[in-house]
Amino acid sequence: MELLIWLIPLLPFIGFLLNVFVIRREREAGLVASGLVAAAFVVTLIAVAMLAGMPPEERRIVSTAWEWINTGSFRVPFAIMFDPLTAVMALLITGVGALIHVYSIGYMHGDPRVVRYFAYLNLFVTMMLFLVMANNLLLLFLGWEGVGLCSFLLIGFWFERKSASAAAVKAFVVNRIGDAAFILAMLAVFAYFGTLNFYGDGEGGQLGFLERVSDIAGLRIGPDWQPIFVSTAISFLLLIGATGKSAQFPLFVWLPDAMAGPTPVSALIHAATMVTGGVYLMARAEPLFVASFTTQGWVAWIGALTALLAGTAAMAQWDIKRVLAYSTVSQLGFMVAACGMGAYVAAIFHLLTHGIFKALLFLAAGSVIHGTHDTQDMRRMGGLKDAMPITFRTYVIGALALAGIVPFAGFWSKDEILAHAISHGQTPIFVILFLTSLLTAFYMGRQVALVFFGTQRDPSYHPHESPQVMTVPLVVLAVGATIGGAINLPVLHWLTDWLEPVLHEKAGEFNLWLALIATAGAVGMGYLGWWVYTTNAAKIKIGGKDPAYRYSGDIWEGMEEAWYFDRLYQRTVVAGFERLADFLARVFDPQGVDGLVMGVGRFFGGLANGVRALQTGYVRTYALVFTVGVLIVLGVMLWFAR
Amino acid sequence: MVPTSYYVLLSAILFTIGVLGVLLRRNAIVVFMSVELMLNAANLALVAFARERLAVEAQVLVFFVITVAAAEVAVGLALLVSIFRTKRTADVDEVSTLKG
Amino acid sequence: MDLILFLITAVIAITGAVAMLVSRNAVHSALFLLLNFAAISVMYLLLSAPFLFAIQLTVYAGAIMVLFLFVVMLLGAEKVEDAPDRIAWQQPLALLLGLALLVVSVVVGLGGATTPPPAGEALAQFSDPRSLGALLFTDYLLPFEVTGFILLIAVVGVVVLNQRGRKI
Amino acid sequence: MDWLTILIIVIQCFVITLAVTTAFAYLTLFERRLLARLQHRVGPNRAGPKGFLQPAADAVKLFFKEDIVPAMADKPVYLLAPALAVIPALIIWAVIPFGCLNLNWDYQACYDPARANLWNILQITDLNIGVLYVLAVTSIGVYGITLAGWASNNKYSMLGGIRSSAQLISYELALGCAVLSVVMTYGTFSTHEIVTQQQGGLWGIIPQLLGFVLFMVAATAEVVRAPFDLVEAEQELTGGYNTEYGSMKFALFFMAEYIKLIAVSALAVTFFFGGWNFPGLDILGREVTALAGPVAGSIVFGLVSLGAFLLKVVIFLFISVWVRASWPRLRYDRLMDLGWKWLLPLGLLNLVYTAVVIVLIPDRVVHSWVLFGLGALTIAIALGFNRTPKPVDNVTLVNDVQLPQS
Repeated sequence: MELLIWLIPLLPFIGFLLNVFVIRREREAGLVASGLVAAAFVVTLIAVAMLAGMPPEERRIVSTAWEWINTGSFRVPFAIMFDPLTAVMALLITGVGALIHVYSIGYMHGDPRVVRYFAYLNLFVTMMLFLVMANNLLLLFLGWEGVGLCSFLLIGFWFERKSASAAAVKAFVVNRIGDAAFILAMLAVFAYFGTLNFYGDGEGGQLGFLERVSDIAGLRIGPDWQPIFVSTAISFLLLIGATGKSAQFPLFVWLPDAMAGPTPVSALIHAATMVTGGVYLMARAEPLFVASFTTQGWVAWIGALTALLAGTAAMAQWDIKRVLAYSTVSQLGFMVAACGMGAYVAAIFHLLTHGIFKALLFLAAGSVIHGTHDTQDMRRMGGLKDAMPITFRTYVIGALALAGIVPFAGFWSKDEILAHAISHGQTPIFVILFLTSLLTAFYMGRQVALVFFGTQRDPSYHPHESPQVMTVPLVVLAVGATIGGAINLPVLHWLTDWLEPVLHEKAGEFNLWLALIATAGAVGMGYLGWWVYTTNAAKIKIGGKDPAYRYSGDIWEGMEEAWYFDRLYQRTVVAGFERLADFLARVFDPQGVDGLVMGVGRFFGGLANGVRALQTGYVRTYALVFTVGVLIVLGVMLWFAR
Repeated sequence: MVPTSYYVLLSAILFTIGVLGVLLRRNAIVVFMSVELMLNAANLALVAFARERLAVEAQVLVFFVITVAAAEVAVGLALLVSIFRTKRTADVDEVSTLKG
Repeated sequence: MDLILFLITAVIAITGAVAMLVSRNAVHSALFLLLNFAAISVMYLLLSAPFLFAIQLTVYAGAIMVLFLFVVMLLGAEKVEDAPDRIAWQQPLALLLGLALLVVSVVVGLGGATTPPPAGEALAQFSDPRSLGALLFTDYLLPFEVTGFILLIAVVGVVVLNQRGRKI
Repeated sequence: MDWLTILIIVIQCFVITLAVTTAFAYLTLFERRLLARLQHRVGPNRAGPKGFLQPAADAVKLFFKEDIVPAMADKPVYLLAPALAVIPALIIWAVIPFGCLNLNWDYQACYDPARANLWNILQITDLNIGVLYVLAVTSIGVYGITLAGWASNNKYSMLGGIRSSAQLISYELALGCAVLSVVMTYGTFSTHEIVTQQQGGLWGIIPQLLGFVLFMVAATAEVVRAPFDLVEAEQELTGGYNTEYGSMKFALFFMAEYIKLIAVSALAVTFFFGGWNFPGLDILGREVTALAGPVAGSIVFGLVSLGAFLLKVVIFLFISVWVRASWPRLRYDRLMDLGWKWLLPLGLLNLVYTAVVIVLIPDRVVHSWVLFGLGALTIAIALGFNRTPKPVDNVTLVNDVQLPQS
């Protein structure tokens, strides 16, 4: 069993090594990469089956490969673990990952750097698996940074494009802010628990810190008049880390730009898996978050605010992928808000369903882009439903799932979050989230209408359906998006039971009225969106304004610009840094640093000039001085030897 | 028996003469000889103390000193010959270009 | 008896050293130093270290001083001090320092010295070259081999230094 | 040390000095007569019967010649040099055992190294570093020649002196290697013990055949005898280091050379030919003791051993003269070549395999013969190397001269 769970991350890693060092041809690269990830999926399935065969309270396997760091009291084992939460994450990563690998074979066909692409992709899967399987914060951080690196490499995969490399750098830099907080959180955890392990190894060794949260209960730091609970400090730092990785307010700005990467990358990394790392972290560190009432409030509000902000922004986008990107941010906001309200199972549930249907939507969008010869602007599309029937149908299924229409997967998970909010009296959060879900339905209706209905507004290309290697994953994912909600149906609540050993949560009540109202609202808003943009299709011009712009004016422009956050950061933080760098380069470096260095040089130069006179070159004089020294030493020794 | 201190006294005198040779003489070869004299003076003191304690190890040490001194003389004289070839003199004061 | 021998030898040794210091001719210096070395080798005999006596004669008198003489003769560097001393001020200072050094080293050297033990089994052991050899090839084997290596390097170094027709 | 001991030592020194000086005088006659015979001529035969008074005549002539000191010579060193040449040649005799005459009238003590008070008046002293003493004294033998060459202020002398220091230092190493092999074979520095261990016919030449060859070559070079007498090569250096010396001072150099020759022969006998041993010596001692008592036994033993020793030395001297009469002088670079590239490596090789064989085979007889075989093999291989002299740039062989085509 331990060997089996080591196989899960190692199989993609082998693929990475093969792609880096051995494989030179495109075809082999795709096959090896997809094959090994698929194999990892199979291994994960077997592992899950074996895990299910154990008694619920024993469902955690910890395996230590070697002592990674051992410096005195700071010891970190290279240990991974496998428990129900990890299991579902690993299933999502390897399953969706395998499909996206297969899809990539078709999508990336003909690109000159395909081998490198698959190497990155395999490395990403490895790192993501380490992230979810790590048994300590440091190994998790390794995965965390590893996926960040892969994200950077893949966003900037077409680095010839200025925008792509700029977006890559932006993603990397914004994530650093969160990572800094993560490191601080690690230091705090080590300071207060003396270990970075989540759980003990089950063999009588030291317990992990998640099992010892009670150690810091009531422990306060800070000045007497304004103390902070240690749990609040740690969990808040982790929250900041999560906002970076999961693109939450205020650090969400990098995700829409990240769409500059290849579309399968957007599907895998920036929708299904990596960006959910923050949510996973919160679920994993649930005991810490639950211990802090303050942080929980912040989490809920940040999630809700992000959901609303991104939802509105998604409404006004023209780029087919940016719509989905803002939608992703919005849905991540849902999950985070769920975490903040204590509905961790719902958050994970939504994470899983979202992972499936958002991957489906991205892949379908990729198929559209592929079929329209790299067109991304929806104003140049329209009427594609006849040219790309499979893409159209799967896209609609994805849209229905995202909009939360019965019986598609998205409905069940979103409904669970809303129900939890209302049943726990989180009314303001509920209102925001409900509003956002309505907006979601609206912009998905808009998008479907813009892309597939009406007539083709740009006649410069001939749309065609994508090859089978791309459509088959779409169909598989569409099936998942349709029936995926079954894993946690209100009556059966399999997922809740499965995660019970980790998250200790009971299934919530199913709120029939809420479900009815939400469905009705979603259907209505979805139809409204579709109707507005099909009837006004004629008014949409390439490069023109949105029909809704007439009614809302500046607000619409604000939504289009995602409420000017980019511009804000550009004018404050970035401008400030630029000015600082300018100061350092033009003033401080030549005058301060160079002055210091040259000053030291000049000082010693002067000193040397003075001392030079002593160096006569006469060996005999040196010997004389030497003798004086010997005499002094001997004299001192004599004096003290008395 | 002759007291050890007599030998030590002799050794001290010889050592001082060696030092004076280094400080006063300008002929590089004589300077070198003075260094050898100092080595010998040290050896003498060493053997005298060894005799007092009957320590054979000190004889071993003197043996090493003598051997290494032989190597040192060989290299040193080779250097002197090299210097003489370029400078045409064995005056140590002439070899003073390395100065501030 | 021993004391008389010691005094005679000591006078010879000091005479040789002083004469080495004051002779203007380098060959004479070398010969006086040879006298001094011979006296020191006799001292080793008096100190019951006959092996060192033989080594002193062979290495210092037989090899090192020959080498000195050889170099002096080869270079014709018997008299290099005919030119005026450029740092003559150093001479009185050097004498003064020498005196101080003598005083200090005498005081230091006489600190722990006493009369050595009389003859006996231990002394026979001390003067037997066998015990020295045994020590040399057991406890001091590594230093011994290192010394051999140093000699080898010295040989190579001398050959390299005195190659003709090549700039070093 | 009581006065008797000192008296005996003084007498010993006196006798040996006289004996050696006389031996030198008659060695010259021996050599001249022998050379004459070897070269088919008569040799000195006028002074006394068969020229026996010739050495005395020479001595008288040298004593009464005018004593000249060159004007530009470095006078003290010039005068010191002959003395420095003679002294080592004389003091080396201190450790050579001529025989064994035990004054405790117990000839058996000669064979017993454990007996501390060995009253042997035929050896001045038996040092526990005897062999090292020999090496030390030979190593300072170079001063006389070198200083004579330098002090004469004569370029031929100078060249001779420089040549001598280089030659002597070079061959000293090979000599040391050969002697140390002997020391290793017998496990002692004491010359007397080396001799007693060769009792019974198993002489040093058997384990140390190669050592003997090396010793002879190196020793001949050490005493600058032909064919290694480049220091005084008359044809090139007009006499070499002693060009400027005359009368008694020249006689001293001459004397030193011949005494050293005798000493080297004596050492060769001591190291390789059993010293004063000869087969049946102990039987003789036992029989005479049984016949006429221990005093007579001891005296007869001593005298016979002395005779045996002298006989062996004379054989060596004969060989030396023979070599001088037969072989031409080496060229200087070939001399250095021989010393550094043949004798020294062979000496080291000998040292190494002697050590290995002695450690591996504890039995004295067996390892002696094994070493003999190894020595013979090494000599054969060394001689088997093609010793054709490599062409030197300034020499043109007759065969290489291109004759103009007619």
